[in-house]
Amino acid sequence: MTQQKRISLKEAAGLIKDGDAITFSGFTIWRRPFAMIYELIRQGRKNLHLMEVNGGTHTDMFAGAGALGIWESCWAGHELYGKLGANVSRRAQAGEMLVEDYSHVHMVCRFAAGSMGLPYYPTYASLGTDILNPAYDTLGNAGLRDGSNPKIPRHKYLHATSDFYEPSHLLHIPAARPDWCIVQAQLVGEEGTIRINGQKYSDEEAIKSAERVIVLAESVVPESALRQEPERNLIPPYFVDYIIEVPWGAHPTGVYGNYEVDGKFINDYYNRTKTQEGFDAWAQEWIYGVESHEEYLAKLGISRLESLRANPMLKYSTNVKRGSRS
Amino acid sequence: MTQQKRISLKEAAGLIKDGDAITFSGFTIWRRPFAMIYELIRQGRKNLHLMEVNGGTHTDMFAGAGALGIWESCWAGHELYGKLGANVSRRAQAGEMLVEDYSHVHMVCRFAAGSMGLPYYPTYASLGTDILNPAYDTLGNAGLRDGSNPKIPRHKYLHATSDFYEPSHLLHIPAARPDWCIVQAQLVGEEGTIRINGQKYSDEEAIKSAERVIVLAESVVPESALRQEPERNLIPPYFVDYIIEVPWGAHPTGVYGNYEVDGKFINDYYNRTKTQEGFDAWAQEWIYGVESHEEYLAKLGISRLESLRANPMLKYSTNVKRGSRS
Amino acid sequence: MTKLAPGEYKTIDLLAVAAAREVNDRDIVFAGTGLPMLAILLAQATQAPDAVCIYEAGTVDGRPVHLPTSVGDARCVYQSSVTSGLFDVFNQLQRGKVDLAFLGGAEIDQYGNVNTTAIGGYAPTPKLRLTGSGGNPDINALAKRTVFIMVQEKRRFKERVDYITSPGWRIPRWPSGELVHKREVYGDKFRGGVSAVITDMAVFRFDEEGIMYLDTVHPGFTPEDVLNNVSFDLNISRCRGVTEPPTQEEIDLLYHKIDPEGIFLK
Amino acid sequence: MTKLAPGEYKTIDLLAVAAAREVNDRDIVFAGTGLPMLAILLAQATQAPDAVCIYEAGTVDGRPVHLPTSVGDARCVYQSSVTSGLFDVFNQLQRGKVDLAFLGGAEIDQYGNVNTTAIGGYAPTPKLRLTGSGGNPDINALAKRTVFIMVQEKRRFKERVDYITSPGWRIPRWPSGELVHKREVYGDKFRGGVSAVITDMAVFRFDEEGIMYLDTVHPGFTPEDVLNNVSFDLNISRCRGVTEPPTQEEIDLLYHKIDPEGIFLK
Repeated sequence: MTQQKRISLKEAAGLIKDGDAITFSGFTIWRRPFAMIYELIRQGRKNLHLMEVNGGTHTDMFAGAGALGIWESCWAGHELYGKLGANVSRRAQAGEMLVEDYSHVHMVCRFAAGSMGLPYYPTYASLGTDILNPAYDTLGNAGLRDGSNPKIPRHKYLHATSDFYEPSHLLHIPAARPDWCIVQAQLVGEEGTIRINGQKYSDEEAIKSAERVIVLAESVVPESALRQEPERNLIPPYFVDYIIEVPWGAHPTGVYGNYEVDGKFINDYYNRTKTQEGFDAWAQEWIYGVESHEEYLAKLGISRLESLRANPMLKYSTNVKRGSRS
Repeated sequence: MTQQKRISLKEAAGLIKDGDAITFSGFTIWRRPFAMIYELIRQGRKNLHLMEVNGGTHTDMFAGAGALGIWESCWAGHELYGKLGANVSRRAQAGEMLVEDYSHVHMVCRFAAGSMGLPYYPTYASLGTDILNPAYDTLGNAGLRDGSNPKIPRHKYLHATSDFYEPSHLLHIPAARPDWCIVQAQLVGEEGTIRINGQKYSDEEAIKSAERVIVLAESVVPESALRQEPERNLIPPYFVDYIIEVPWGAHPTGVYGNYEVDGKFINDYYNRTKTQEGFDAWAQEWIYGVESHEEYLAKLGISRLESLRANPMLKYSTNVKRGSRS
Repeated sequence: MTKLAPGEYKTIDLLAVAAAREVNDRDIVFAGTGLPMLAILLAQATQAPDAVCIYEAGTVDGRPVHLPTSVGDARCVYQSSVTSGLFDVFNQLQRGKVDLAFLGGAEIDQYGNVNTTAIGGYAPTPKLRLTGSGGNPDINALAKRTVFIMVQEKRRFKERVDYITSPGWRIPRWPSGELVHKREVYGDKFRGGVSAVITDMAVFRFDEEGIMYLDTVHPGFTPEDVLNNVSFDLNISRCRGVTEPPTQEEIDLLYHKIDPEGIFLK
Repeated sequence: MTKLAPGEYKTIDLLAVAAAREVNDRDIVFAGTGLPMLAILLAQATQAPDAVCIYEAGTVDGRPVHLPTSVGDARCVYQSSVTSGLFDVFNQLQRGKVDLAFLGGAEIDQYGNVNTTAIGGYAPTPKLRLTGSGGNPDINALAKRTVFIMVQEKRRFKERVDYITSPGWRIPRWPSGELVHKREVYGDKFRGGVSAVITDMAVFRFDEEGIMYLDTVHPGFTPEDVLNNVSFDLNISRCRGVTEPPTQEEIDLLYHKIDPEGIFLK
């Protein structure tokens, strides 16, 4: 019945403040809300606390732009299109951002706990690794685990034991409770119901753990149409604060059923941004020098976008060149 | 590629032994695998350890038949069609079965933990109730929490605290790890993929927590057909040990999209089985005196079943009489 | 279809109407089988069009065209936003998303503690075994406000219930069992508690100490009638008068739109 | 399409084939991007038709008709049994459902500990920051067997890795950091561990003490070549000989059926 609040990309990005804790939909280089990521960088956001199940090209861009104060995750790279996040590495090596390492399961546990209103989540994953080395507690070493920041737990993790059944040793991993989750979704209803097609990655946990949620939709559709198959929907309207219709909003990452990862674009980014000077030049060309998402799409050009468009039955592009023989 | 093992109802019921820990698909009076439940009673199974998120008509029948040694759950009744499980109450009052009370969330936590390979699950639910009264630990009072039964945890629950964020007091609820989960599903693929339409209740947790799984399917369908929409499927084949095609296998409970709850049947059961003599007579008529599921359906008759059949678009029957004015 | 004359109503109608009025627009409401379903549907049809209903079997914001007879009913799914299962909706509850819930009980005490488990002792065996808790204590614990709908009988309104299935305002802190304010047990997860009890005779609320008092009596009853049907020292001094009776519009909605088949409204 | 003459193969082909041979029929296999995808698809096309592949982004038993380029790829979904997300598949892993996993790393030590996080210290800042763990340590911890596919270089095969991202056979027990057998750390959740390491030069396995030894050398290499490319005291006494080279059928499957586009097999 109620229409959800519609807003522009620029307005939405303006709601997110320096220092806020944020997370995103998607997985590595899939379904990341790039239109918003570009806009946050364009608006010069600083000192962001990025907590995410895994990173990707967007993480590296934030690092390149000097937008990150803290990054808590398990991985940053570009999959096939760049062997590591060179800007993340450069900033981390220089001590210009704090990196808190967890494992992939740990990060899922963090968002699962947040999404369920729990302070921690138990797991057996990654026992016996340096992720748990007490000397490698980055936020603790920086004096940030004193309880004064509501987004930073007092412990990186805690040991736990159980004797309910076999005597057992496990971990408690603290909840993630980001201020914002920014989502790129295929379909959002006018009232805010979110449908994600294909793999859900860790979107449900990311969205439900956040205090506020902004959704960039490939298409905003009639609510009643989504509700004809409610088993396919992921999130009800009351988790969603703002909706923006942004087709191609995840480019250069891919969206199941809509478009392919733009591997050439990401590989070009990777090759050109290994130095700070390289990053600055690339960002001038593709972020700071571009006024809006519409201008960005125009700059990419229709034939590039069309080559990425998914085959409607296969759900991925059959036109994009992927290998040496295709 | 592999076909899952097909088996008869009688063979499948024969695999379940006296004393085994079992659980079921469904919710109260919806999607319970009655064809198997009747067969287990018919075969005279005793001392079963029934652990379930909630009970229903089937729980009461097992109680009436004297098949339960231990029942761990939060509720037994017949929804609109009978105000309580009279056989459960009678047996519990007589001390003829052990009843361990948890709350609904606690029971979901138990199966969630079991399904995730965790020994316990944390929750805030139902603090400050007599469910947690140390004097009301039924299995503990019976001396069964000594670790000798692998299905009975050493504690009914444990208190826990957290200082990751706000100081916080919560509970650890032990995993459920049944020997068997018996499921009534709408659709199962030839290889064993399970699709549940409509509400999933706690089927995913029940199935994944069990050591072995038997699925009664309204229809066994081509695996590839289910795999055209893998987002709609709940369980992959390697969780499934046996498949039996049993249309109407949940009667008198309902199956979303297939058929309605047979409220008249359940209400008749409730009214006739408040005494043990009444139960015995009812069971002679509908369980012991019936040779097979086919004979049971014949006894119900085609017009009764047709009145229950779901409208294919609405997913429920529009022919069944439900109220005083319908 | 209804045989009621204009202005006439049955007790169950008044219960549904009184419960519906507890719903604020945009509330996220957990509702169980029966009267709670009538109440939330009536609220959505009147003052709270944007209230959202969650059924604990796993549907969120369904818009049924035929009244469900239980929360597991296929009818709950129709035009819902999300259809999932118990783990999802209970996690949302624990996450703090639920504003209001409608619940019931066999016994209640002056602190709002409710029993749906056993009468006459518990261990080793009860005198009378009831249905058990269901989600009652979970929802009551973690929703911001709850409303109980019950039958008014002396034996049901007790100084102390035989078994605390669902937590009121003063509840045991285990392992000692000492009765303390709910806030002390729930700590940072304390969000509120029992806000109203609606019976066939009256509406009750709870004071700052978490003690039940009489708020309004239904038309045709006096505070004394109520006093004769509770077995503890009920405060009637704050009684605001008579419960607002159903309007004709509400009755019409209940009998013609919400329960035309006569499932709960016979 | 392939420019290989009959009987000819590239190193990457041998790696894919050697990895594929580690798969038993009906194994449930976690596979990551790249060579692991070639290996599981080749295994399914040869000796393990009923092996099941799980991709950690959330697909179970997909039957892709076009090779995925990452585990998040839309191509993973095609004809999968279940498409869900990370929480589901990682919970299945912890539940004990995963028999085998293919993993990679930048550094490995004699105990099979692997580093994908940082070279040259860690705190306060590393000399070289790598990608980080991903699911490597989780999968390696909780699968029954794992196979690592790596590049053979002296600097990568170390006495002790700079940072233990992924747990081998002797790992730190925190908080002390004392190195103990994996069984002691995982207790009842101990299910096995690193079973093989496959490089461009050889296949390694682990003895009863959890120490790496040389199992086979690839055609064209000697145990001494391998010794020259590890920086610890490698046991070569158990070397069984030469790694079985790819068959023509395997090469044809790889180049014509599995990666006809030349994504990983350029």
